[in-house]
Amino acid sequence: MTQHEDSLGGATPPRPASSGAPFLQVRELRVHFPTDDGVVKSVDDLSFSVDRGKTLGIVGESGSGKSVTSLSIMGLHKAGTARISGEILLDGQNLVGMAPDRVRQLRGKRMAMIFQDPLSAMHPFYTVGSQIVEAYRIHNKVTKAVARKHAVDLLDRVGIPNPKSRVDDYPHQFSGGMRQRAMIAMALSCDPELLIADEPTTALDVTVQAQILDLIRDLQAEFNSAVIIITHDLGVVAELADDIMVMYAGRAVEYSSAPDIFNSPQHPYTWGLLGSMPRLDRERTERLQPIKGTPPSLINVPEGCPFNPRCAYAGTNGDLSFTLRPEFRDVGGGHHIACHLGAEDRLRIWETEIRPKL
Amino acid sequence: GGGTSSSGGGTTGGSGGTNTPAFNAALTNIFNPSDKKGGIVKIANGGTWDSLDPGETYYGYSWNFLRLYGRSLVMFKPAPGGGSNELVPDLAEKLGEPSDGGKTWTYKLRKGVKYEDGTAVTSKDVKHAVLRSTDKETFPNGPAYFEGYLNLPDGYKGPYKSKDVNTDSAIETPDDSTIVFHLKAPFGGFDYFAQLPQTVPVPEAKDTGAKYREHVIATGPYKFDKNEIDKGFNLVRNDQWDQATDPNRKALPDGYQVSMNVNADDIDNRLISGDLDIDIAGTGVQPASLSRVLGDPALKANADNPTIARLWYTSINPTVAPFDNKACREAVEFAADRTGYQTAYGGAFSGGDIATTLLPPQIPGAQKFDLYPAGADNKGDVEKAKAKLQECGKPDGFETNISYRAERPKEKATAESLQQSLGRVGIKLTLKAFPQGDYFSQFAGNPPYVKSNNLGLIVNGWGADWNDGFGFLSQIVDSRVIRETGGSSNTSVRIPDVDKLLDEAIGETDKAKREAQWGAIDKRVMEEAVILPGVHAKSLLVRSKKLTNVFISEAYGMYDYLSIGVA
Amino acid sequence: MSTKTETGAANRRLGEDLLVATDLQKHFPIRRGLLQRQVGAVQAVDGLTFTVKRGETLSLVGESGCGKTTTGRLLTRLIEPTGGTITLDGRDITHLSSGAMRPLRRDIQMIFQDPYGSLNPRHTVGAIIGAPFRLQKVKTEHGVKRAVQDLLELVGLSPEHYNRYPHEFSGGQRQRIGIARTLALRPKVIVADEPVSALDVSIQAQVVNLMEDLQNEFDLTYVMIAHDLSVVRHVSDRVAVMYLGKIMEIADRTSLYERPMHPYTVALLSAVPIPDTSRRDNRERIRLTGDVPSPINPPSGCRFHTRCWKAQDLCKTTEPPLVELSAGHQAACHFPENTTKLTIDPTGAAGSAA
Amino acid sequence: MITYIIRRLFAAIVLLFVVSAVTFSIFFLMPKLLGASPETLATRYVGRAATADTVRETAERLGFYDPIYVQYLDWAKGIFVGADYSYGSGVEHCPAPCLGYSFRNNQPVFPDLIDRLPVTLSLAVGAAVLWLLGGVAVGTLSALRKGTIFDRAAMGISLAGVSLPIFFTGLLSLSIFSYNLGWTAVGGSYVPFLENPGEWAYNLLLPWITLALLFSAQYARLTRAGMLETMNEDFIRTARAKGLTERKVVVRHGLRGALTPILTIFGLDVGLLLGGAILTESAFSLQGLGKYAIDGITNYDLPKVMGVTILAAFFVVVANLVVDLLYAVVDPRVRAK
Amino acid sequence: MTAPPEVTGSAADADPEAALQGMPKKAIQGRSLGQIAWLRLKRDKVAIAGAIVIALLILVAIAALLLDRVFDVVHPNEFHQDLIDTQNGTLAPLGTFGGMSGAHPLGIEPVNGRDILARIFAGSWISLLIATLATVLSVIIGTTMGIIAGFFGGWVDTLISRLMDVFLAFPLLVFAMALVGVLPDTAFGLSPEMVRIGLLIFIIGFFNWPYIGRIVRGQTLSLREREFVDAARSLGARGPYILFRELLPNLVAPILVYATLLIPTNILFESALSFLGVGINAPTATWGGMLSDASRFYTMPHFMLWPGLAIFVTVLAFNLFGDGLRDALDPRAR
Ligand SMILES: Nc1ncnc2c1ncn2[C@@H]1O[C@H](COP(=O)(O)OP(=O)(O)OP(=O)(O)O)[C@@H](O)[C@H]1O
Ligand SMILES: Nc1ncnc2c1ncn2[C@@H]1O[C@H](COP(=O)(O)OP(=O)(O)OP(=O)(O)O)[C@@H](O)[C@H]1O
Ligand SMILES: [Mg+2]
Ligand SMILES: [Mg+2]
Ligand code: NI
Repeated sequence: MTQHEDSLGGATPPRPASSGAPFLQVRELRVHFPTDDGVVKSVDDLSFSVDRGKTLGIVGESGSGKSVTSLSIMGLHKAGTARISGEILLDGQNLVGMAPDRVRQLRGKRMAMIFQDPLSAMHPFYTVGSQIVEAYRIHNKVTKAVARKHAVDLLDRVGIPNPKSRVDDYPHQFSGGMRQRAMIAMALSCDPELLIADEPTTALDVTVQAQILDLIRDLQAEFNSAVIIITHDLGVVAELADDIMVMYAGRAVEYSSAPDIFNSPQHPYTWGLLGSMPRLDRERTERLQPIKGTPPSLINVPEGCPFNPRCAYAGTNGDLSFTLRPEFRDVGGGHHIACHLGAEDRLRIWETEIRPKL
Repeated sequence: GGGTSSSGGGTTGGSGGTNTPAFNAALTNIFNPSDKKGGIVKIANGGTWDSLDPGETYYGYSWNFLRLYGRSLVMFKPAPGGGSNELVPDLAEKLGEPSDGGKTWTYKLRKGVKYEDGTAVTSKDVKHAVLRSTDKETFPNGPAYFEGYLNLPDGYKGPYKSKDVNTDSAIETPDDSTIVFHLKAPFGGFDYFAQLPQTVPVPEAKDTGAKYREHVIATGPYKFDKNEIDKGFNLVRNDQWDQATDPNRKALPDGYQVSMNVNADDIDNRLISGDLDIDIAGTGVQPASLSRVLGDPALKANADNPTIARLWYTSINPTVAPFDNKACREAVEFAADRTGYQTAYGGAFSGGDIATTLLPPQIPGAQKFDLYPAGADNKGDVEKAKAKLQECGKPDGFETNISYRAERPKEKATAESLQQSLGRVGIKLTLKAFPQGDYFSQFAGNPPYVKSNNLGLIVNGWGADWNDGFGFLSQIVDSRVIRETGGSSNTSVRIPDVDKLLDEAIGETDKAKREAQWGAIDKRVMEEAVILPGVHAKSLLVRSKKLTNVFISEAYGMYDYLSIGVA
Repeated sequence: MSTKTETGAANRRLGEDLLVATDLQKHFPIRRGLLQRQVGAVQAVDGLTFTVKRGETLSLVGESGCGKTTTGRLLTRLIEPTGGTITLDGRDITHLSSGAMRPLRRDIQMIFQDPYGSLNPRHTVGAIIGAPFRLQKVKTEHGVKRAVQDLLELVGLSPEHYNRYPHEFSGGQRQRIGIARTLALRPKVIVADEPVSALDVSIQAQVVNLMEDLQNEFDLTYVMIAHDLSVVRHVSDRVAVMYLGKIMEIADRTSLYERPMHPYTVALLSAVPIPDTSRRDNRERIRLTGDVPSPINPPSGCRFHTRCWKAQDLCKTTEPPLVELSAGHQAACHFPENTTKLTIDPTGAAGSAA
Repeated sequence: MITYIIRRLFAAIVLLFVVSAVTFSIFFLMPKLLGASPETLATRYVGRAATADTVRETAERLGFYDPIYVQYLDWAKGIFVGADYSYGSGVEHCPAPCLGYSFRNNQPVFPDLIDRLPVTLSLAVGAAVLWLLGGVAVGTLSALRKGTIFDRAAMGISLAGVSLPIFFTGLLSLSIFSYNLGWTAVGGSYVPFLENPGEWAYNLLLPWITLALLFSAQYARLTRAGMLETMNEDFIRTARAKGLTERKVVVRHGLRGALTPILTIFGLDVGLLLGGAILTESAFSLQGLGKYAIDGITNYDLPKVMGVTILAAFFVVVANLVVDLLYAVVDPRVRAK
Repeated sequence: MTAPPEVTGSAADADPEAALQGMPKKAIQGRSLGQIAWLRLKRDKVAIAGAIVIALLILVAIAALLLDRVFDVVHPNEFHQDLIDTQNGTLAPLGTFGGMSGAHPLGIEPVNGRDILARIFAGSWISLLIATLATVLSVIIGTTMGIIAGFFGGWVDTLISRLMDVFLAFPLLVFAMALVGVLPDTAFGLSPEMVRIGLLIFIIGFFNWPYIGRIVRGQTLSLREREFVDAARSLGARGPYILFRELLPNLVAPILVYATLLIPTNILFESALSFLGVGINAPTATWGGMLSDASRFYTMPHFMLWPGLAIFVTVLAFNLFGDGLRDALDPRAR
């Protein structure tokens, strides 16, 4: 990728940072998995950044590389399976290529993660309390009793009733929502500065989802940490995120502030997403507007724009879409997209074709 | 087969001593003579005793060993080589005195013999011991000579069941030291009966029937200390034993430690390494150790190779077609590979000498003859065999079965060898293995089964209860011992003349004549070709280096356990 | 429902009752102890009464574990009801034996939630879609294969897929295969258990559209089970909201979404995240606390009272009946919302049944 | 939980009943079906010199004339109320649980079993500890280094362990290590643990190793498979995300999860072994239950065989029960059910 | 509504068959699961090596069954006592390394001097036959019982599970010995050898089924919860259809894998039976029988080396192949 003054990888952060360098900065991240069938390019040339106190939402279809990205940041890819290149700067330190043990020391302390399925993500044989205690005592030299008290406090804070007695329960004795709260408590046990939540509410009911989202929001305000929230539910990011990155086939296709994405999306894929969703807040449409086709293989990513096989506007500018990979560029106001469509075309299509149908 | 006991009249017994290890150094001489007392003899048994009860045991090694804790009326002399075949008085003052033409035998007991608890031994105890041994339901394993020959009341079932029956018609005890046996018919060799452990006295008050084996009340120099049935036991000195009453025993060691059910290969290893003193079964080393012992001169110098009055043979069943035709049986005799047979049993050293007759050479009366010469190399005479098949009407041979005991590799090897050699003339054998526990009762010794399952050939073996013609032949050539319900050792000899000859020989009082008759019976049986003799057994024994006063007792075909001491 | 005109929909709505559930119950026994005595029951479904009219789409919504799937399995008679009756097209099928039920299975079919689990991974697509023909011994004009290929085309797959295995398809395509299978017998009613929940939004829309098209083409009646309220609004004619094995509210789509009467429905609707950042801060939210109680020991009275912000003592003791509070709008609540027109007497309503 | 245990014990009793009935049939019904008369059966137990009368009496005494179920019930009755046995000069009461008297040497079976149990117990437990430790260690390392030389070699070597029968490896190792090198005790040595724990261990070392070799392969493979699976679980990722050291991740989180299924098989194996390690006990001349069983079988000593079979089945049942209870201890999810 | 283009299918986190995701488009066309497994297996060099060895073994076994001589010179049951040291009485083979020579490449047995190579060849078919057929028997019984127990549950399950406990609780070796000792040698007009082979197959197979039964039961328990079973039921499928058409195909993989791992165990079992005197009748050669014979001559290890090696190679081959098969059939194993 060539360097552009306005590209994300460049010196200028995508959104002018309010103070100093962003807390997390990812530059030209590539995560490739060599497999028997070929190289899976799960993440290809991805750049973004998050500031302290800010929330970045990453959305995209299943398999678009959201989880792989978050695991790369946490250094959780199994040794030897992933080929990672690029830079992941956490508070200025590059995590890519850092000694595994040093990354380990950062994990849990400076950056923490919440997973999608809290039941399988917690060890079934240990009590919830002991799992939180364990997380706390790795990074804090305290006695068990102190750590336990800390665990009870945390459980209390994430809204578990009777934390004193529930601390000795096993994960299976918790309901889904409580498990996710416990996971959050575990992640927060060492006051991490970066919190990654990978589909934290996908497994939950709407009412519980709302509780959890509120909780994350409140906690972020309290801890002032940087948060990355990964989901494929645009509604969820709309509730939480300051910035939103839309991913497709291992790449970012659109990146902007949250209102921007919802009010003036510029990438056909984002349009497609919005069009596929029935919405409670709008008039009921007669018919949904699905994106045709299925997500691409990450081994043979289509040439040109990876979205071209499913894009209704792929033909509008010659065969550009089929041959040239569109650059991810700033189209003004920190709004980044990767699309060959011209600015006017985009605006016109959005205003005339897409918006009215939503 | 019979107990592992034997005898030998012919061998000249040396009695000198030697201290230099050499192959067969203890065969006819005392090796390492010594009078030093003390030490513990460590003994192992690959299996278990049939019974430690003197009234019930039938194993040769057991009879040999039993003399340490029990005293029968008469015993074999503890002397090297042929000297051991001599009967000497033990509990009795002298050998039996016959009267009534050999129908009544009287023994006088020595004075001062006591049980381990200090009570004196009386003739009533001997009588009780003999009578109880006739209860075969309680003591199934023991020999049955007494009930066969004593003039017991009809329907007598032993002292437990026939409690108040007067048995004076069979045994009288006029006083505490006299015992008189009354037989149904004259029997010249009654002293052989009197040496049976069944005459070891059993105090009636302490007789617990089948449980007596758990604690036999000792009369010998040793008594039981700890006895765990089927696992092992210890013998310690019996302080009530008085050397003055016993001219035969030296009682050198302080005690014996016996373990049972020890892996046979392990026994060899331990013997060779000196960790063990005696392999009590006395049948020699396992095949695995054979090459080791024979291949290493140092080891070989610590080995002895005695002959045993035992014949390994194969019965040829005339009840199974086509063996109802004598010529077909003879074809087998001719076709068999004798060296193969010998090798199957372990070769010249551990197997034995090729046999052409029934009687082992050490039994008085044994004659050397060979009715079916097997060619120069002893590998069978194929031409003659084919001729016999022609005569039998089966020129192309025939098919039949051969049975053996599954647990006995040597018998398996024999069957395989016969399959090879008989196969040369077209006799096709199918091998049938049977569990040895049921071999005689259900299968090979069960005439209806044999017939219906076409067991033409039955791998078999027999050892003399003691070294004389009667002891050797009576159970294997007498057609009257064949039981239709199974369980007999004789499976193929049904020759009326032989039965008659046997009766005559038993009644014969002239020793020389009698011995000649044994030889004649042997020949008569061989003529009928119902038995294919294999080998007259020998065994390769490892002589533990720690032992003193070691020698082979020809009577038992193994080391004399009574005399052994430890350095 | 692009082609479904308002009149057409109305016509259908006037259609007769096709599937009627009356006081339907399913209690899964819990057995314990030496003799495996029943010590309790999971009251998965506890007294459902509703009708499905020919040609309409009735949706069941509710939180996880409230008994939606159980209801679906009861309607298709995959499980035996503990109580109540089910009539299909006028015929009582509540306790039909599996043998007697077999021919009726042509009329009522089910689409399953998990597009991965509902197709046998060892069977080809041809075998899967052909199974109904074979099992029901349906004669086809040009042979089973042809019929299957027609079905494949119908659901937007290629006939060449006949010999492929399910693993070669994406989730959306698999769901199409599942739909094709249910269509094979030309059923009157299709019970669809969360047909799109496992799918990505973009694919979800494809499947939703397909189901609509098929409904129009074959005059299908759907019982749609779902938990995504946005999707439900899009696809249904009527919606039933379930909570802990009971129906809390059942109404026309518009009525329900615009004037929810039951507090639970209100809470559900307000919890749905809206993809619109402008609404983020000025939305009026109702946040329920806690979780759904256990169906083994459901709360007394109104089952929702433990989480209801309007609950009063009455709710703890008396179970509110499902009553029609406005035309075509029934709710089971002592203190319903949006009922300006009707005033009800909570105490008096307690005894009367819906 | 209590009712669960009671129910299991009840099932266990039924199971023991079935096992004993089948064993009984094999020894008596089967030969009968194949044409054996009570007398032919009795011939097994009368020695060489028996007369027809004796055979009949013995058949009578052993109850062979009774219908087979009566014989079985008589035997079974002894377990609960004891039994009386004639031993010639008198009658002896065998107190409950009476598993009968040996047909061969008139020894009551139950005390014999109790007497031999410690040997088998020592053998089985010692070996089990060895193979569990060895197998799990090798399996874990293999899983963590999947596909490396170490992995392949460890798996290959462990297979060599299973390919050789123990009656062979036992003899060979005895001959090498005990007799040639003198490192280990000779065959047949056994000292009770309470007498001298050091000697006990020294004497059993070689049998332990030989026996363990046979099993550890299987355990290594099981552990490897289990670890490969567990290490892919989500909770492992969580543990790493917390910043746990790799060692803790593997041991505290990975092994803990992987070992539970192994527990089931382990319980069954130990249970089976407690019923007697026939081949090992023969090779090393250990007077345990296996040896006792073989002895019983080769002599058609039915009460012995019944005794060992029942005891062995009992151990399997108990082991299964213990495993299930242990499961509940280890896995809280099981406890809930 | 547009028909979607050709599938590539990367949407499959929860997909048990997801192994194919991301494969090139062309390679994916119309491949059955068997083909996929085969493709994966083909890449597993070690497993293929195992498979080749197994194939060779089977070839050898068939050859041994058809030809009664190996290399046209040596018969497996032919004695060569001229090559045995009868002179010294050791009965060991003359010459070094257990009598290895051109005529007897692997040496000869002590005592009777039979050719070891010939016996290994001759023994191959019986050893493999017993092992495989016993395995087949176990698989048939175990699968049927396991599938029935798992599918019907309730008292049927309890009954079958307890039955499995009964079988597992039997000391198998003890049992086999008792049974072989009691049963007759001839039956059904078969040769005694075949009867004995049949008997061993029966015993080994019949007592091993609970192991497979347990596995199948467990799998069935989880399979029957899968929605495709409900789907079949909702189409009106009867019990047998579901059992054998829907469930069984899904059980093939674990069964196959377990079977390959059971075969070597059975070979060893036969050897233990031989050792205890209840194996195949002499003089027929089997590997197990050779090993048990050899144990009597453990001081001459070469004598057991070859049958031991044969068993080892077989065990290794089957295990490696079985492992490979498992990996190939189970997408999670990668
Ligand atoms: N270890 C791995 N080896 C090979 N491919 C991998 C590996 N991990 C992930 N992938 C592939 O990388 C791609 C991106 O996966 P990722 O899990 O990041 O998707 P996602 O966006 O999180 O999807 P979802 O919404 O389903 O969670 C997928 O195609 C996946 O199959
Ligand atoms: N076979 C069964 N045995 C016992 N309890 C059951 C069974 N099936 C379902 N249940 C219970 O019945 C209740 C309702 O289950 P059901 O599957 O119908 O819920 P659902 O609404 O479909 O939930 P979800 O949204 O999670 O699919 C749950 O508490 C469930 O645990
Ligand atoms: Mg993900
Ligand atoms: Mg459901
Ligand atoms: Ni660029």
